[in-house]
Amino acid sequence: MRGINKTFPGVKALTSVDFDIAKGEVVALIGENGAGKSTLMNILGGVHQPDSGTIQVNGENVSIKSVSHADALGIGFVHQELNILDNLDVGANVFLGREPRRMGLIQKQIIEDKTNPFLEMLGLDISPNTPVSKLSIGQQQLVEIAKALSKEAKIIIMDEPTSSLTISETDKLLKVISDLKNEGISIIYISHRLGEVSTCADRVVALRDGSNAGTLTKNEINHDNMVSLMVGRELERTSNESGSNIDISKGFEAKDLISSNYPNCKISFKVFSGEILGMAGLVGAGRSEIAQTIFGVDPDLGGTIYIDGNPIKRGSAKASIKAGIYLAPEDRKRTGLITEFDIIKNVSLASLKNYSNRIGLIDSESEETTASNQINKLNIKTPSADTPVINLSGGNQQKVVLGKWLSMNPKLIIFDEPTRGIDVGAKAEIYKLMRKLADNGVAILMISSDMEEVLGISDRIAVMHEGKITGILDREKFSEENIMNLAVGRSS
Amino acid sequence: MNNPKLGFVNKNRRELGMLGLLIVLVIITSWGTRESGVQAVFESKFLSSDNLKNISREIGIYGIFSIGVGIVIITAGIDLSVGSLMALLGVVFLYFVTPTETRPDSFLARIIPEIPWIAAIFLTLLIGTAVGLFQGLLVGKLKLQAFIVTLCGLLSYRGLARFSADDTSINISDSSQNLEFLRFLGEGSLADVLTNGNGSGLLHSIPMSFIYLICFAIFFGIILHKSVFGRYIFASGRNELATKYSGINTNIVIAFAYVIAGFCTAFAAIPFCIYTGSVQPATHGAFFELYAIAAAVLGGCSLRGGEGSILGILIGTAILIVLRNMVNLFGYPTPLSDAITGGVIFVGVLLDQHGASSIKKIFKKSH
Amino acid sequence: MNNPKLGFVNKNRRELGMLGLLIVLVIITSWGTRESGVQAVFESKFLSSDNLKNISREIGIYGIFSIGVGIVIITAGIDLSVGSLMALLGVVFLYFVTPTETRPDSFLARIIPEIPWIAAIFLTLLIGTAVGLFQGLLVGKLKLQAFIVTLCGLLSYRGLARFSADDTSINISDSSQNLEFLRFLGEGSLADVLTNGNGSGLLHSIPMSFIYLICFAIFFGIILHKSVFGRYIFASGRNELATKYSGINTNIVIAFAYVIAGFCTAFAAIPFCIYTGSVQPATHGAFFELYAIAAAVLGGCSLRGGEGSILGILIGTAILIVLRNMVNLFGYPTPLSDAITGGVIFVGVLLDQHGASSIKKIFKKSH
Amino acid sequence: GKNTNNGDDNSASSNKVKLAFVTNATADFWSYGKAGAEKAASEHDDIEIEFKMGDGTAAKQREICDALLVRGFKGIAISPPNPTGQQQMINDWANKASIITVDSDAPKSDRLFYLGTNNVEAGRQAGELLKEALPNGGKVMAFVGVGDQANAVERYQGLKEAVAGTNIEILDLRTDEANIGKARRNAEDTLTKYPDLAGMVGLWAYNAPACLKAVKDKGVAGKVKIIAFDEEVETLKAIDTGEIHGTVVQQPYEFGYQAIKALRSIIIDGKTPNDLEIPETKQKFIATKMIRKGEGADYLKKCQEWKKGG
Ligand SMILES: Nc1ncnc2c1ncn2[C@@H]1O[C@H](COP(=O)(O)OP(=O)(O)OP(=O)(O)O)[C@@H](O)[C@H]1O
Ligand SMILES: Nc1ncnc2c1ncn2[C@@H]1O[C@H](COP(=O)(O)OP(=O)(O)OP(=O)(O)O)[C@@H](O)[C@H]1O
Ligand SMILES: [Mg+2]
Ligand SMILES: [Mg+2]
Repeated sequence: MRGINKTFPGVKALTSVDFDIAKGEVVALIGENGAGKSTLMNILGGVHQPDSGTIQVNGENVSIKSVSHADALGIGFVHQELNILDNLDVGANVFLGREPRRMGLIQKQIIEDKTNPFLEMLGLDISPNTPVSKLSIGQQQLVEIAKALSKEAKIIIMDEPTSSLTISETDKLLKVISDLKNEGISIIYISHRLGEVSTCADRVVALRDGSNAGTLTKNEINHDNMVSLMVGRELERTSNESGSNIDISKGFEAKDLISSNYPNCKISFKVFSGEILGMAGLVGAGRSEIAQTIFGVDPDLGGTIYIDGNPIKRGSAKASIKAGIYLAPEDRKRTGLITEFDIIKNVSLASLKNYSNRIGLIDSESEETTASNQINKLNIKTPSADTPVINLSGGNQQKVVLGKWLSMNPKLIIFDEPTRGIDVGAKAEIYKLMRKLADNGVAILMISSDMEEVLGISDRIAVMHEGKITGILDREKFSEENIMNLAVGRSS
Repeated sequence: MNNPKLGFVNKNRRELGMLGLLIVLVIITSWGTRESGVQAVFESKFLSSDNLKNISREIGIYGIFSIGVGIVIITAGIDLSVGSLMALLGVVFLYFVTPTETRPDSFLARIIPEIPWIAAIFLTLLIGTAVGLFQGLLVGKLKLQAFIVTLCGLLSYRGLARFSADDTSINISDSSQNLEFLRFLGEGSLADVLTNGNGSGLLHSIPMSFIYLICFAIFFGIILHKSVFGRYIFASGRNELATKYSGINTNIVIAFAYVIAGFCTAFAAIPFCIYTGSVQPATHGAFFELYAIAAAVLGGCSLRGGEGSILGILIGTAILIVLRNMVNLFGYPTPLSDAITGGVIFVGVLLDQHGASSIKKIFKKSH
Repeated sequence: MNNPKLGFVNKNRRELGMLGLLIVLVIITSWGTRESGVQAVFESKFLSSDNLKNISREIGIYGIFSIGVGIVIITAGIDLSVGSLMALLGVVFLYFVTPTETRPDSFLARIIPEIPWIAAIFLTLLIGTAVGLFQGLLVGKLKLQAFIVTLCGLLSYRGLARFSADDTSINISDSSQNLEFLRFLGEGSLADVLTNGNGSGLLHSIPMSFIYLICFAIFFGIILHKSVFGRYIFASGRNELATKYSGINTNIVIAFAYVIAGFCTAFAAIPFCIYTGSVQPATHGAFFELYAIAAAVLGGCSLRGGEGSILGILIGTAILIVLRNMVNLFGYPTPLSDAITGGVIFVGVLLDQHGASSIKKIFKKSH
Repeated sequence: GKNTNNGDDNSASSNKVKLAFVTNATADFWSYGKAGAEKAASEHDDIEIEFKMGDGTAAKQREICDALLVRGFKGIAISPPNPTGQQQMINDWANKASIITVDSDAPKSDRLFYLGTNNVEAGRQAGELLKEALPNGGKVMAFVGVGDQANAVERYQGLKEAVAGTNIEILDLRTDEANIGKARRNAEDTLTKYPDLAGMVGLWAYNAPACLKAVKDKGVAGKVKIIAFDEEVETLKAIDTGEIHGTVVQQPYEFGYQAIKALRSIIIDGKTPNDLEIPETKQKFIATKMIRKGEGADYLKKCQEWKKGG
């Protein structure tokens, strides 16, 4: 790809970007949120047309007109957003658009036979007839990867394939990538998890603000180099100092909590005021469920929660919010934000009563003031306070979610995958914010599937396995191995 | 990009476009209904005080229930039951004000007592609101699809209305009460109400139903665009889940939108049945739901929820009524009125979606 | 969990539930229409061959266009224009087979030539399909909302039908052709067609429209559930973007669903206008869109798209027709028929959504 | 036998002959027909009747009648909404039961005979009333629900015949699909369009009251002359106040009464239409009457008696 330009209404997404990949090479594409990684790949994958620039495949000039054209050129694409249809079964999803057919009728048996090997390859122990709706998000993501593999493409683009995978699944995927590479298949790998990138990439291409920012060869790949390419400056590494303000007499406590997916497991734990409790586990361990149960958006099936030793009324998000328990959910766009609303309205939504007079009319001035304060305090990058949040990058969106809660009076904030899909720069800022909150006496529960993050930020780590907490690690016991053991159900 | 003029245009693009359409329609109709060559445009039949009174009375009635439907649409719901509910409430209201002997033989006719008309108004409003609450709970709480719940309403309420009127029409003239003042309130003008039927002049050209509409528009305009509850309505319509995650009981917010719709429908049902003088339950208010939806959509409410404004709904209603008035005044065959309405809605929506950029461009260039 | 019996029940839960409802209705109606004490249930009036013929003829006609609407609903669209389109196509078809002199004075009446009835059938099907294509392109290509496009259709087609028939009814009896065989094809039985009107016995109880429905159901059943195109319909209905990313031209898939709906409507329009003997454009086919949507929804099509089956649509249609037949045979007042229909749809949907778990539990325990 | 409107087929009365009356659409007019039919039924022990209202479509009527025949009804009096188009289905029904048409006729069908109004004549009577009201002529608009129904066509035709050659100019016919709201709007818009309008004729029952409301609202009541059809309460009241000039009334009570009586005689007593003194034309007309100022109150009282059961 040479000199690719792309403009969206109001945004110059790509400015003469060059990109190439050789047969059997794994190239990682990195960059901050909104740097243009997905856009570049969407052009290669036939989703968008470039404004200008040339694309060559095997030395021939092509203009990729559509997704099916890209398919025909041997380009497979795992999109950043999940593109799985939950009304079809696994096999149907894998072969969607390329169904083996006779006289227009689908040959189900052939689909089954052809799907199985790919499922096996990815370690998915499911039948091709399983309805997708029965799978976990991680499994669905793997099905989507199976779909890309099944196209027997020569180039496979993976746009943040691991963002909803956990550690063991990620490891498996990385192994699959190296197998594919050995078969001569080229892979473009986009991720914000620089650890993975160092493990698998032969070469790293960085984008910054829609232009090429540089390339790293195999032996130049390390964390600091990548960061400086992406951000254009040195970033201080996330501090690892322990919380200084932990007050074990105060904070949050859950006793015998039951969540709907694991009705037979009772969960009890504490998060002290001033502490960050990390929560690790494999996908489907039930961490998000616990968060939602505490926050009151999942049904109350039993158990008690306390703030500073006082039991809290449960059963609705409203009650939890009143008690100072807030949730920054894992799916920002679906549950965290109303993406079409502007920053002001999103920040004020949960606390509108504070900005209204007795008869329920909104005082838009104080609403705006609060939003501007949060924009300043959290350093949200936005043209103005009345920009719809859909136009913000992932990191800034996450900060808006935070702004919503910080404009109130937090006692416990639950962060569910706080940095999913967020670039390093923004990550560091969010970590800093979390630590600052903790230092101000807030209890913080951080659910994360990013090992680096859990080990780096937490004061203690709770590990879950199939709905139970299998262990809580203190700082001196922190290690990847200990966490993995607990996460698969072995005691450490 | 940060041109404030453009910002205003952007935000109110739909309303402005439709206002333009309305103005064009008014001009065309006024021009076309001049006495040939003799009169100036402002002396046209369309702009005669009688005609303005007639259309503003209709805009009043249609506007009130369209506001209710519009609010439901903003919560990403829909209300198909409006027309049937109007028929049912019309029957109920007229039962309340007529003596039992004059009613046809049916269960409802037997159990409904004859009461003074003021009480009848309140009870009818109450029943309409209760029906709205029922539908609201089904949609908001039990999470049944609005389309289906209100489709069942469309079928059931009309069936009930017809059954309980034994399929004959109920006439307000059967009442033994003195309903003169009620008639003023329902189809009379402001002058009628203030002077008990003797007024004239400008006030005489302002029908009460239009006054009600103004009150409704101001009240619900403030509710929707300025109040906390209104914000919740928009938020629930855009993204119910995220709204819930902000600690808002969206079930109740959504249910309440249907309560409002029920109330608005009931409120419009009373002047409308006074306007028609009787309720023929098989046809009374037929297709009103479609007109209300069309008005809301023309006025910028998106069926996907979270978008729309009271002003837009008013403009949408006005366009529909003026269109039909135009067909009549031009003396076109009546059937064309619906065909033209369909065509105008279509062109409006098409332009809005695909000609939108052009409007923006005009303002961009001028800057 | 991997109990195959349970899997079957899970997959066809809605259809099974509605089949149960249908059976219950049939039993109730049969029981209630026995000659008191004398007859066995299977000799009831409901199960008499005349009655079965009547209802299967209606199921045939309603089923055909409901299949079209159902397929549109599976693409997450909606088609509100069915009833009006039937009126318009009815007018057009009857114009084709009647001499120009007998027609009212209108533009359409002047330009439509009189042609043999076989050609008229083909042209009518063609026109219906073209209208479907037009709507399909607007929804699929231009991405206008289906609700609005077809709402405009609902208003416009009826307006056109009425206008082009000058609001008078068009009668098939005005034709100068020998339409006996057409009549057999339209409202006759299989025996009529095979023996040219002389047959009797079992074949005489099978109306042609029911046979058409069977053919449509098999054909579209295979298309929808076994073919690649059907897979794309389900995929586009659930998540258009994701389907697009699989290299499928969803615009065309969606547009084609409306083409199918147009074709089905046109196909049903012909026997229906033979069944009624004439087309009164103001009322012909009124509310058919609602019946079709109700049938599809009862039969398990979700208005959110991506769910449904031909079998379900058939069961849904049958429930609606049997319900009306029941009201008629029991001699209940006609208005109740709609109210009861509304009630049954409501209970069906409510049970489906909130009583579903109970059905599952029964099978789980038995294992 | 008292009529059994709940259709309880299984009662002991099942040996009674079942007769039905099926209307074209719902209208107040038919509540008198129903009263008449029920009166006839109450005079005999050997019949039971059902009174069914259609919805204005041939399809609905067919659905209703098919079901009646399945249930073993021996005689049906129907008012077909679309007589020409329904010939075939009327013939089919006539094969299975005795069919007579009431109120609107399908002369070419196999119905035994027709019972009802001579609508052309009724239209002429309306024309006579109009001529009385407008001796100097003027512009007149006619209003009706559905323009192509036989009674609408015939009344309109009679109306035009009666005023032919006078200074009265019939402008057009406005339709409203039997929707009263629309009827009123049509009236209002006509008054706006023709400021010099002299008269309005409502061909269906609700049309004249709708016109009256529009006229009153404009403040020209009594100046714009209104001619009505049928016996709406409002019409009759307004006739006495002079706001409506007059109305042409049919005798729907007689339709119901005579139709049921005739069906019974034919089916049970084996009479032929000839025995019942049906003219050779197979059309028996029940005369229409003109009601003018001063006669409204009396007629209203009579109507109320009919409704209460004769
Ligand atoms: N369809 C679109 N319409 C308008 N703007 C778009 C569209 N898609 C992307 N953009 C904009 O283009 C820019 C590049 O976005 P892109 O999705 O390529 O970033 P990215 O590097 O993939 O970021 P992330 O790491 O968050 O996935 C952003 O400013 C984005 O807002
Ligand atoms: N919306 C849903 N519908 C059905 N099952 C779900 C849904 N959400 C989660 N699950 C299932 O519930 C179980 C627990 O999920 P949960 O999201 O709590 O796990 P988690 O540990 O937070 O994993 P993740 O890292 O994916 O967030 C998993 O088996 C998952 O597949
Ligand atoms: Mg991206
Ligand atoms: Mg989770």
